[in-house]
Amino acid sequence: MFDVNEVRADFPILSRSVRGVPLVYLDSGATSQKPTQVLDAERFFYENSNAVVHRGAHALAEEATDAYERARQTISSFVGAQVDEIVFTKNATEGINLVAYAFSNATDKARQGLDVDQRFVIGPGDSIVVTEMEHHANLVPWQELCAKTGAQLRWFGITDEGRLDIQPGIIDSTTKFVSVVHQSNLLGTINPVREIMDMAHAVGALGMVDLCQSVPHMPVNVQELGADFASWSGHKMLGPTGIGILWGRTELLNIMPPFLTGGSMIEMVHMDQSTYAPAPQRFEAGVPMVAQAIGLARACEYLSDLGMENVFQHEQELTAYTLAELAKIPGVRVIGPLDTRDRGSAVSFVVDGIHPHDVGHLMDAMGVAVRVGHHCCWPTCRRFDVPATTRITTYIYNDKSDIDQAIAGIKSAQEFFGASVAVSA
Amino acid sequence: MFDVNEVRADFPILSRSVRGVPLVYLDSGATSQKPTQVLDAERFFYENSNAVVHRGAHALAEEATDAYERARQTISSFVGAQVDEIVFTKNATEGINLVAYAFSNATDKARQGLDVDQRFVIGPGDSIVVTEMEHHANLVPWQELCAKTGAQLRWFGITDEGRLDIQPGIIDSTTKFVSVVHQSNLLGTINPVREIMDMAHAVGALGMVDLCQSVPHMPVNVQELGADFASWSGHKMLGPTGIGILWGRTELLNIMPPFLTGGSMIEMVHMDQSTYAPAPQRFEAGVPMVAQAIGLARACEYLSDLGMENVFQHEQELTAYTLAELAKIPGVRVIGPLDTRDRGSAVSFVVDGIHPHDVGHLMDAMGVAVRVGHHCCWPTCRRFDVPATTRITTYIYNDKSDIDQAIAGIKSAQEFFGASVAVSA
Amino acid sequence: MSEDLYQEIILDHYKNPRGKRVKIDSLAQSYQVNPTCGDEITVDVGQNSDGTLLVSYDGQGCSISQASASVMSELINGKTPEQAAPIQAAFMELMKSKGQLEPDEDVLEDAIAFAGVSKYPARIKCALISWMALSDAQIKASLTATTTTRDE
Amino acid sequence: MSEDLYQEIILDHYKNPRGKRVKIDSLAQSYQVNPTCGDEITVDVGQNSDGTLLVSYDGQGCSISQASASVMSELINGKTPEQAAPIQAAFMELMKSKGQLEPDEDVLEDAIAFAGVSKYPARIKCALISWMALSDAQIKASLTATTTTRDE
Ligand SMILES: Cc1ncc(COP(=O)(O)O)c(C=O)c1O
Ligand SMILES: Cc1ncc(COP(=O)(O)O)c(C=O)c1O
Repeated sequence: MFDVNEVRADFPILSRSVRGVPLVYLDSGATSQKPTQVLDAERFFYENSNAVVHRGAHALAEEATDAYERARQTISSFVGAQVDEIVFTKNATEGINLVAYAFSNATDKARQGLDVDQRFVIGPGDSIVVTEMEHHANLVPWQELCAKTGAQLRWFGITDEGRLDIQPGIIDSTTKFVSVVHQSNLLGTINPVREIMDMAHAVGALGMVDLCQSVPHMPVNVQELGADFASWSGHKMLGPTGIGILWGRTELLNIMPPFLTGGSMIEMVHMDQSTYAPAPQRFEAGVPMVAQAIGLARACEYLSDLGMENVFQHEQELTAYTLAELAKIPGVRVIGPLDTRDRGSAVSFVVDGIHPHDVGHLMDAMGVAVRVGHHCCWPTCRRFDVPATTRITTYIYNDKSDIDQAIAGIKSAQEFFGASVAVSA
Repeated sequence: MFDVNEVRADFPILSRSVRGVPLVYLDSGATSQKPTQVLDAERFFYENSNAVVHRGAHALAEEATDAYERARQTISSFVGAQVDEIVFTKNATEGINLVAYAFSNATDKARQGLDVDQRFVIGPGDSIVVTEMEHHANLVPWQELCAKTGAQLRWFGITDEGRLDIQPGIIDSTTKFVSVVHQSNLLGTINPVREIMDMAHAVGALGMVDLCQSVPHMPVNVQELGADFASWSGHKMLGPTGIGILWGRTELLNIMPPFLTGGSMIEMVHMDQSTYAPAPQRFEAGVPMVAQAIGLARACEYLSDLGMENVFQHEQELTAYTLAELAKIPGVRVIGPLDTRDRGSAVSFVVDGIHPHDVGHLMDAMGVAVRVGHHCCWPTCRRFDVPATTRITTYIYNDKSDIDQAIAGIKSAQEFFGASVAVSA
Repeated sequence: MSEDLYQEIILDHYKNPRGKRVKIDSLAQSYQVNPTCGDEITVDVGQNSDGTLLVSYDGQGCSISQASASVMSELINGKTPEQAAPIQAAFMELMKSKGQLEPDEDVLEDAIAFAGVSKYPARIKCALISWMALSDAQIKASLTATTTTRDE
Repeated sequence: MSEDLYQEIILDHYKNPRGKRVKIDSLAQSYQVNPTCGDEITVDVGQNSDGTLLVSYDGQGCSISQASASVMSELINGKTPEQAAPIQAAFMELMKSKGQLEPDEDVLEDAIAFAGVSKYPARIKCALISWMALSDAQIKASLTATTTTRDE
């Protein structure tokens, strides 16, 4: 197991103070902090090899292209993928939208009589299946696709315990696509994605998983998930902002219509029509986020050095501790599974009589950075009949003392507002 | 006027060697180098205020949001825009695609009976107008839009001198959209965009300009161009990779259907439908490129400190010198305007009997980084009946000695291949 | 620290909201939501026979948003649109001030307690949401002091 | 420096291309393009009565791509598919070697001159493009030594 103090030394920001007290950062589920190694890798690239990739023939351009493609290699190994299956996007949201647009573009082209793969053509009578615990990023694109094509959106609900309620009949012969989150960013629940992907494939539908909260926190092998596509962000796994990954099966990527079009994704361009390069170039139009890809590859190396099994183990311990400590405070209710079985380190809770915004504010006054709000899972909040939650998320640089400070913050909020404040409703 | 040597001191990469000789970087039209100030600004953000923007309430999140929105303010002032008119994208290519997708999405929604603005609904009988000198980024998205909707793509040709051939009747009552490049990245030609935008508006069409090669090199005020939309990249103007700008008139941005959907761009989300935030948030789905926005704002400040008039003046002088020196070499032909009137600093040329790839290679052997190929303007190459060109592009850190070295490189290529090499065709 | 934000006045209005869910003859209604946290508010405006304003609200949210709605209803109820306008403007101004403005107690009364909120960018929207709903409802009902004209 | 790349053999084949635009009875054709620079090549394959290969090409591009096509046609013309296969494989191998491989002159003959190209990533495609067109045309005409089977 790694030493948290050694890890912390790589993150200068963790030594700063906020509001006059030392920072306790418990918002890595929103975005992680970045180690010096990642920042150095980006900077080294800019100061030594910066040039345009895949378009130049001079020495710098060769170095830049090489660094960029080595980054793709490193990232693909990190998740057990083939290198050509890795498409660089700006964030996870873009990756999910890219797949949604494959459907609307194929559908538009089919209508114009162009030759497209029928698996991506969708319309009235077809359905798309998601869950009630999706992040808006894996919900709204499918709503939009349905609005544009006349397809129907369906979803699996959530049990009171915070587990997916996998009812039969939701995925059926009308289903063309299924997309589910691997680990909920609000509930912490880890879903049986393999089972759901198998259900999708059994009816001939394609399937996608949202890996935003799993790839940073546990060993993930994309081949084993049984999905056709996956998307996640770099900024939640020690990487820079502005980069995400779409993973897709090569056979599918190469028959999907392109998404963003322009330079570097073409094969041949005439004024009236063009042909396109195979994946991954096909989906990387324009000058890409080169420095960010290199930074993200360095982040993967950093995590591999710690060992993803260790990262998961470390967070499991912290999560167990967090759940236990929260259980001791009267008036605090956890939204999501109450033990660490099939659950990750995102722990959401509500405090009786105190709005999450106020809880968060009083924790912040003690230096504790947590997220309050609907966490881009508004429907999940409605399911549990709460306007919002306060959420603790941990990472490799957190230890039990951070949780202790968070607990102290919650207690101070209760004291401030009067443990059982009587707000006239 | 600024001192080029002082400027060069801010760019560590310019002191390195390639192939055993000092680097002469003449490929800024592809991507610019980055000054220490920009790299420091990004790093300062990561090491001090890194957090998720617009979603958090804790101290770091407030600082990050503030830094991100101040960056938007700085960038908007740099081009004379209102702050809400500035949308962050990953590159110029995304910005152009965003507008193209406004059309296809509005058209799809209209077909489903949803209420959309008619200016964005397009189909058979409608036309879109571009030019023969567009970068693929401002050509292929419109080809795709036409393929999906049945609209027709038309274009202005190019004169032998490399000027736009603005024939009447190309823009007519069928025209719904016109998009043109401000400065050609291959020819260097600066186009009369105001005139063309006025022609578009006269027939009720909307208009866009591609500012990739103008914003980095000359004073640009987006209000004065008379366009409705504009797009450009950060990496060509001293900024980081992975960031671009879409500028749009607020009235239009707010009635366009969204493009990428997900977190941070919503107003209200239910399982079955959502409503969206006003621009610019409406078009910034997911965690954005925060550090890159901050880096780009610092780049704008750096350029403002030099003065964009000075930058333009400096490059005009270098361009005049480049054109004069090239004119002295027998067998070298410039593709594009031969004087500095309405022309920027991208200078393309071909050398009789030597393929551009070979010219570029021998220049590279002398440390000179230039770009060879079709420069993502394949149709422009065809127009001039050349397979490719060699292109010199300059920036604030170049001086005449760089051009001298480039000229020496061209001559060495001629010597190597024999000044009038007789290749049997 | 927290004392900046949670003035006694605010806590009092939070615990004992005034004007919430009062039945009025509504001329117009505005529903506003804070998309970052899900806070919701509905404001109704009506008019007394003497032309003064009637305000009612309902909603859920944090102490700041609830207290602000309560203070707003207390301040605006019974004022003419002309009397209300400077109060509304002063409150908007205060919220933009980043803690740099000394609020005028004669105009803002209890609402001066929100001066500290303006130092916390993420909470400003909480304080403003009810006031924005009010303005929106007033425009819908045309009960604003100044008529808005549109350039075409 | 440039000597790495531009071996005498390459310059000679560039200036005096062999087998270019030779008229043959074509069984299959492949057109390839290098999207980064616009180089184009068309390769035709046919068969002599004794089963040996006939190769012709046409196109335009840099010295490396033109010389490579010329060397290829010289090496492959008149070989049986079985004889050609190891040469083709060795050339592909050489191009992937990043300058680390000592090419086998017995197999590659003039093509060993391209060893230096493998040090310049941006030029590898130039050297490979005609060979890729050849393989593609062979597959179309089924004139490859090994039959390609597909796993389903
Ligand atoms: C004129 C022009 N338009 C568009 C682009 C595309 O920019 P990017 O690749 O950064 O999206 C470029 C640069 O490559 C350009 O020079
Ligand atoms: C589960 C989940 N999905 C999707 C996203 C969206 O990621 P991004 O905003 O980086 O695109 C997030 C994070 O915000 C997330 O936690």
